[in-house]
Amino acid sequence: MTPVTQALLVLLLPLVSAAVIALFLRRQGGIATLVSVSVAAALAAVSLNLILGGERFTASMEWLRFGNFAVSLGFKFDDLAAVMLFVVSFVGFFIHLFSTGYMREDAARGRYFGGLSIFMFAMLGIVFADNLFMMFIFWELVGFSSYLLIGHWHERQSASDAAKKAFIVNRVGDFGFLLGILMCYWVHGTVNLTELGATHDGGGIIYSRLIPLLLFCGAIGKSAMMPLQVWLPDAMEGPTPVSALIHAATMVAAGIYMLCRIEVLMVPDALQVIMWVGTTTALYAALCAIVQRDIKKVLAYSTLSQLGYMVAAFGLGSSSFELNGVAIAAGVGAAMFHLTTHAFFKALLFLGSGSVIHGCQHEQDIFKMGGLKSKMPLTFWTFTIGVAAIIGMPGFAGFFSKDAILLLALQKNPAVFAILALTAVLTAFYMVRMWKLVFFGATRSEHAAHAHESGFSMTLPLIVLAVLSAVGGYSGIFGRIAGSVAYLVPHAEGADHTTILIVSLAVMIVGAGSAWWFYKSDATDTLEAKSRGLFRGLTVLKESFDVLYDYYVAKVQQRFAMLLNFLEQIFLAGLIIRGCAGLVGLMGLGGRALHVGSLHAYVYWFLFGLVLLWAYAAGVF
Amino acid sequence: MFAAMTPELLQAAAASNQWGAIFPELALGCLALLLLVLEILLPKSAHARIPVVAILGQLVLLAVLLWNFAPTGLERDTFNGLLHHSRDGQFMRAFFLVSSILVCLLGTVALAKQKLPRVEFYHLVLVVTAAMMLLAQSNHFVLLFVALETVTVGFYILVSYFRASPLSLEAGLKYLIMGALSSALLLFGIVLLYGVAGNPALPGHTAEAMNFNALNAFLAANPDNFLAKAGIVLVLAGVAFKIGAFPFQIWIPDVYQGAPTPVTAFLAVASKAAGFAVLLVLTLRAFAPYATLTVPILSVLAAATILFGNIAALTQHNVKRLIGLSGVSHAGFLLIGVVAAVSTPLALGAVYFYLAAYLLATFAVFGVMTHVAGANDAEQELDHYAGLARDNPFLAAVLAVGLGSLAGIPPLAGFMGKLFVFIAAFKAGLYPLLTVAIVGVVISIYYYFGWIKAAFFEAWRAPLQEGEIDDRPARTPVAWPAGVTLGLLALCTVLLGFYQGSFGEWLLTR
Amino acid sequence: MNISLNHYLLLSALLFAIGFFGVLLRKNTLVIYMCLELMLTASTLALVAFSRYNGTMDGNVFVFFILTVAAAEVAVGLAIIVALFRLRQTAQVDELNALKH
Amino acid sequence: MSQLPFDPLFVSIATPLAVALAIAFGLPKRYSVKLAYVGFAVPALLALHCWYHFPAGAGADYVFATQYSTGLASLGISLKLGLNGIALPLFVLAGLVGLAAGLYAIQSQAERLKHYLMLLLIMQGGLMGVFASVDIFFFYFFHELALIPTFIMVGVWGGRDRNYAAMKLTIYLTLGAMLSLIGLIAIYVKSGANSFDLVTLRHTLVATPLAGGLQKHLFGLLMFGFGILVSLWPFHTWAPLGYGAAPSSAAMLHAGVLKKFGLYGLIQIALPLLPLGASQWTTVLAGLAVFGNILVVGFITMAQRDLKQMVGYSSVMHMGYAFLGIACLSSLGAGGVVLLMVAHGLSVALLFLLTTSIHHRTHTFDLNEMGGLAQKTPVLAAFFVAATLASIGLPGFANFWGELTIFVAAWTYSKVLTACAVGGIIISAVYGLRTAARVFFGTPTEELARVTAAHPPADLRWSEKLPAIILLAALLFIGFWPKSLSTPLNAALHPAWPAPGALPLQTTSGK
Amino acid sequence: MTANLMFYVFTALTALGALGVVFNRNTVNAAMCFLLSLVGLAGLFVLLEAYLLAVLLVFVYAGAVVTLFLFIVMLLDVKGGRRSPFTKGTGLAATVAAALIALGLLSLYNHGRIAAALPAGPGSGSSLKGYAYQLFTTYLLPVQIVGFLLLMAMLGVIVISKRQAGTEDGK
Repeated sequence: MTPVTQALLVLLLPLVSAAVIALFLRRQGGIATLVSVSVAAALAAVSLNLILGGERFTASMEWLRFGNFAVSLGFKFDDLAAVMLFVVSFVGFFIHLFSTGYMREDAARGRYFGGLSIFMFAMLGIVFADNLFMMFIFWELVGFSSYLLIGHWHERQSASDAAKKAFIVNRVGDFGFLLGILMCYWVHGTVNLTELGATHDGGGIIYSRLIPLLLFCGAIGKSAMMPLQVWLPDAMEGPTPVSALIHAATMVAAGIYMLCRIEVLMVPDALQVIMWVGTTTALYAALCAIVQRDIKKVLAYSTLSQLGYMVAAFGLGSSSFELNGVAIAAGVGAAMFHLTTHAFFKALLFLGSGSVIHGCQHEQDIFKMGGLKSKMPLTFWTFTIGVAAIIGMPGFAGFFSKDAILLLALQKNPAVFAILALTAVLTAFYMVRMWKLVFFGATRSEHAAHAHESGFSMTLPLIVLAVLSAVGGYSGIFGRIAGSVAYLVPHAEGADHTTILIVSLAVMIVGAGSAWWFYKSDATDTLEAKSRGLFRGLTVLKESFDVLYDYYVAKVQQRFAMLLNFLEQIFLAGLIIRGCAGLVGLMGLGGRALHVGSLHAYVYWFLFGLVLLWAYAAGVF
Repeated sequence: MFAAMTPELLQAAAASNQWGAIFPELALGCLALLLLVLEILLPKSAHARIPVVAILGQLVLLAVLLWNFAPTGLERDTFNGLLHHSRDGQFMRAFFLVSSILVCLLGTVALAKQKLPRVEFYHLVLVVTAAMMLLAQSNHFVLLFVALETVTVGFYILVSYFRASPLSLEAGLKYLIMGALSSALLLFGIVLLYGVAGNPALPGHTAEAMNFNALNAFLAANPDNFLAKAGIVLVLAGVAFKIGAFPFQIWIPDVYQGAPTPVTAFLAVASKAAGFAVLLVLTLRAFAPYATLTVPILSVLAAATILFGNIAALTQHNVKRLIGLSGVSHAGFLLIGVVAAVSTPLALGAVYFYLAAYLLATFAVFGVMTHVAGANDAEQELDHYAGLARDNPFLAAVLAVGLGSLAGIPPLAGFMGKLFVFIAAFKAGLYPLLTVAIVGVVISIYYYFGWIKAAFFEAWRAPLQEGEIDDRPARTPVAWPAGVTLGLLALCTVLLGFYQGSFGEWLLTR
Repeated sequence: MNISLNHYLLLSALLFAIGFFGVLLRKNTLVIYMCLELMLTASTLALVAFSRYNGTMDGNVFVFFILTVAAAEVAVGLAIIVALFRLRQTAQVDELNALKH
Repeated sequence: MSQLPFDPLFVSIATPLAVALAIAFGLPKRYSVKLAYVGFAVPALLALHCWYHFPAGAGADYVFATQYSTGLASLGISLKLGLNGIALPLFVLAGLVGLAAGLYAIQSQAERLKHYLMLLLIMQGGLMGVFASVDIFFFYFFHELALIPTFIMVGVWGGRDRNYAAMKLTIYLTLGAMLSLIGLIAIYVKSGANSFDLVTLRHTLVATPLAGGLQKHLFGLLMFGFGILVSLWPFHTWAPLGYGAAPSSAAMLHAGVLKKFGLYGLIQIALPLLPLGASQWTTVLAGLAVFGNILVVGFITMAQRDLKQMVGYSSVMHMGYAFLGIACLSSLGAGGVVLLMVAHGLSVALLFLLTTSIHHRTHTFDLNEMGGLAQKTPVLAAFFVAATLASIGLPGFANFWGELTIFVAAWTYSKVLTACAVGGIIISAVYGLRTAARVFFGTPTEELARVTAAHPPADLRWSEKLPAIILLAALLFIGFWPKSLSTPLNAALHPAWPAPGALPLQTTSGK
Repeated sequence: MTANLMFYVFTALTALGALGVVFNRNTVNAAMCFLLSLVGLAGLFVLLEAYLLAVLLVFVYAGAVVTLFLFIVMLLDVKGGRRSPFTKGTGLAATVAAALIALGLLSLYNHGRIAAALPAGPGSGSSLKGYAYQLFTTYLLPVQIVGFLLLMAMLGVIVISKRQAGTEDGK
């Protein structure tokens, strides 16, 4: 098989799986699971073959053409795509595997695995896309599959609402994304990623700033940057493996991937904006994570925060980072590096939390857990590796990738560096807080007391991901899959190296230590008890966006809609149309009333007509 | 006196009068007389057959007429220029004959409900028909007047034919007075034209002052003569009464309502068509040089007629008045055609097609009305149609087709008629009139649709409460001749909408 | 002043106008009908005058027809009025308005 | 090309009409229903046949062309049938939606089913004729033929407010039809070609274009005439009302296919024949489309509480995209419009079908009284969500391609308007998903619980599923393989079209 | 001069008679005025040398039509004098109408003058033979039609004024 055929196979296999499940296997959950997982396995194998095979290629075919305008279905498989493909297929497979155990009792398993397959299809489409139109198409499709999977338990009002919210918020981002694509098409004459790199001549100054910013809107929506971050925490209503796959490891990272794809279009001003959006989100989400009680919400905010890191990294480093006098897209390297490691450890953490939730009969409140260390040892140890990775414990994957970002920040913008460092402190704080509350101390609820370790299908993915979280940061691993992308990752030298090392160690210790010290396995939130003001402030901070949006939707948008509807009913359909009809009707009544039945009246009519005619003949008119 | 009748005179009489050219009219007259003779000769029990004779005789005549529809040497004057035969005349002959047959048929249904002399009815219809044929072909004011008066007097009698009904008589009286008034106007107009055209002091004066061709020549020589204008205006007023153009339409609802339903149909179709035939002849031939006078007048009349007819019909509940007022608006559409015909030959064909479609549809509707109406002919309300679709789907379908065609809904013939008129009007550049026409069509949808609604939508009339009496008249069962005729009318309406064939070619190719 | 065609024409028009006015004014159907006849005869006057001054026969012959037609019309009209009177006991037009609206 | 021994276009028009005629002449009910299957299946199959056999190199030419004389040759009217790349997609659309609507109707428990089917068959015949006609007179004629049954069906079989709705529908559509008729007549008369044949007209008008001022008037007539028929804001209020009242099959056929007549007329007739006129109306058209149809109606759609009204309003909103595409005056925009027409036709028909199916199960259209239906009827929910997503332009469904192409085309016309129009995708997502969620997801409301307790709702029956599958399959097929339509469309649009930018946007003088 | 005088006399007779028809409250008197008017008209016909028509007018109109009118008036016993020809409501309308009609006459008087001299020789209407010739050649067809018209009128009068067939005759 040629590499193109392999890529096509990788793309289409999940589609076939989804179609087969949708058409024939809706009620045969077992077979559906089998089909979906084996397809995931197959495509992971083929992808691995593609990635390690070293063949990089482009191929495309026309999908639609009107005159000069053509949309093509094309593959651009380079090292960047390879990294992403690895993340998607590999993490994806293990999450499929995990799901077999996690969703074993779900009646609608068929639908679930069909959704997963559609997601794989859509996500791989983004990975392979060689042009922005195609990327947009799959961009929307991942949104759709996310909608499907968040709303898996649709009978829950909250799940239904969350799915809807995710889709609509993403649409808002896509609005800008699509505009950006359109502008890109008309300014540069193409949206093909390869051609864009070749023909990019900047365009007008407004265009060159606006295009990347509009395209970034897509990333804002998909990667849940501020101010569109609101959907991601709600998306935790979906089954936990979905959160792991879609809302942590892959889909939300697609925004960063997309930014890296269009790196050639970037200009400094736009990058500044992107950087600040990323930085703000990172800090904000970390602050919010501190006050969460729901294990998945903590992870969701942590995901937000880490995505903020990646976006900030991209904004910090792209285009103008010089290493040894050569401009390299260091931001791309740093962002993709963190994306990859984050995919490993965040998927691990989510699956771990899934294992915990599964073990605790779907209890998600961390204050109702505790003492699970002994009950779920495998989960505990893998989870610990994940925590270590995310808080940047030296030697673990997160340490390297986070350091690369901090290094960039240090060199480019001290303010950002400070914020990101603070964020790192907070990250360590909330992760350790959660870790400690879940696994240590006394069990605090009935469910937790009866917790048990999960089955093999669930623990195997945990182990594999734990291994990757531990070693994924070493260039032997990342360099092997990332190829040239790995070279873009900035490496600290000399004084910077020391600074970064010290800072990152310090923030980790401060954050983790304070959390360990602060939370003494209480049944209540210590922070809430000790520092009411701070707690409330953070809660308000977290909720303010939801409140604002809810206010907008319910009070502004809906009332505006009602007002327009009212105006239409009253003025257009009522006053104008019924009015006209009424007027004509009145004239009709009048016309009818003219027939008074009296001969004389009729003779007067004749006289009237005659006078008019005569007058006209006499030249009066 | 007899001495004056020299052989030369007789010869001259024979030479100048070509009776063969008016064989349909003669045949109709003879048939009419035959009916009276039969009434005297046949025993009373056989009197019921006389209408059959009338109808069959006319059918035979129609067949003969159609058989030799385009005789050689058609375009000519006969009877010393009193008549002008043309293909349009042939068309109108057939038109009147068909409507007469249909009226006779409806008459059999309507008169069966009344204890009235029957034979006279058919006699009158036949004579009126013959007179209308001559009217349509007249080329001379004397003949025009005499034929017109024959038609009018015949209608006076026919309208008040249900002499037991005060409404019929009242309608007759109203028609009588308005008709006589309009005749007087027309006559005075003729007199003025005669006086001015024959005046030796004026250039181009003519001895044949009442002949249309001569009048045309005279008017062409005197482009701005007040008396001629006054005459033309008065004649137009007289004709406007016949066709029911604004503001001479005011009599229509009352008379239509009071008249027996078949007579209403006759008035609505044949009398109106006769008016249009005359109007076309006058505007296109006799008054052609005064187009600057006639065209604005007819245009304004057309617009006002369309608007008035439609608006007044909008809230009407009595279906006879409704159809009368809708007929007024149709007159407006036809007037547009007449105006267009002044500059566009195509419009002539359009008017004739419109008339044909109007005939089919109107008789279809009147056929249904005749069956739905009770003995009291004048009170025909929309309410009476409730449930028609359920009780008698055939009648309802015919009604729908007829009304649809009148409303100008494709694929029915009425739409094609309107289309041709519109095309002609557009070719003639009558944009304001087209605007009015569109407004008219849209308004008209309301009441036509309202009628269909009554027959179809409100099919499920609530069952009668105890003690409540169904005020709707009992419907007449549909006998097969009427059924076949109605079916044919509906079918032709549909067919003519889809496929005009040689009929369309014949009418529209000029 | 010599009597000219204009005199006759004007008289005819005057008669016509009076007749018309009568139709407008009177309530009695019989009188209205008389007025209508008056209008017809007004026309005949103009016709005869025109015929005389134009030197053609047609006008005069036309009067023949007009008189005949008028006679027939009168016969039918009076029959209708009589029949209506029989049913409604009135010959006043303002009482004959069962047909309206 | 076609290998059939008969003329597929004529047969596809004549079959439903012939069946309708047979029913009208009193065919017994049993046979009526059986024949109705034939009447609906034949046009669909022939349409697919024509699609499959449509020659790739047809360009702007008409294929499968035939001509029949109807007796109006002197006016230049003849029944000339044919398909070009623009007509083909809509012809197929008519066939498919007709089949779906027909199948749905046959299985429905409508009163007086025979007559219902008869009217639907007449409509179907008319629809096939609209898109197969090369003669613009017959194009109009068939439209009206299809329109009349709509009125009657709304009036007789309609739901709430059927009297008012039928009347309003009739009057509005008559007004629109009259304006467009006058416009068509105007083209006929002013072109001097003495022919209603579109090909002849096009040749004549390309050789000697009409004066710019005249073109402006004529295009205005057609634009508003067709616009009313397609529910251009603010002449749209008939649509939600009418669709709300219409029986499902009538709404499917009207909203799905018949409504496309106006857009098709603008693309196939008005734009190529009156390019200068069009260029003077684009501002108005695009403005009404974007601010009226997309934004205002979009928001109004959000405020709807009635499911059927909501679908009706959303259909009005999506027409805004189509008008915007037309206002671009480019083959790209026109191509997008045709794609959108097909897609919207399929999706809105599907939505109306499913709406009725929902009503059968909930006995209400009020969104506030629904909820959680998906637990009882998962398949229905799946179809409805799919239809909703299709109509809001999710990729993978045909609608996306139409909207995308229109957006791309509109960008060169006006960036601001494009941005507003793209904003519409958010609005449609809001109301679409909200509706789906209200009906199917979450916990059932008390009212619904009561109703479902009384009549336990069954999931989608095959009689409902089959037409839905036909429509959804078509949506997906085009969504995944847009080239199947865009290739002939592109071939037909390009030669007939002035190049983008070739038209001066403000022209006051013509030839 | 005599002719002129006669013209004015007859004119006065005709016009006053006509006015009498319009304004006389009594129907019988109105009919009598009509008769007067017709006599005047006949006189004018004589002045115009249309002797035959003058005779016919007197015979047909005065003799037949007015008699018929009188007969019917008597038959119906209409109390014509019961009310004024003017009623409140119609007064204004009638005045306006009169004014309009007068305006029409005025316009005719102003614009409609015809300058025509009396042709030499006897009037064409004086010859009886001329009528006969015209009626039997040029106007033969109208004569036939008028025959039908009269027959029809006769039938019509019978149909309309017969007693109700169903009610009286039938029983």
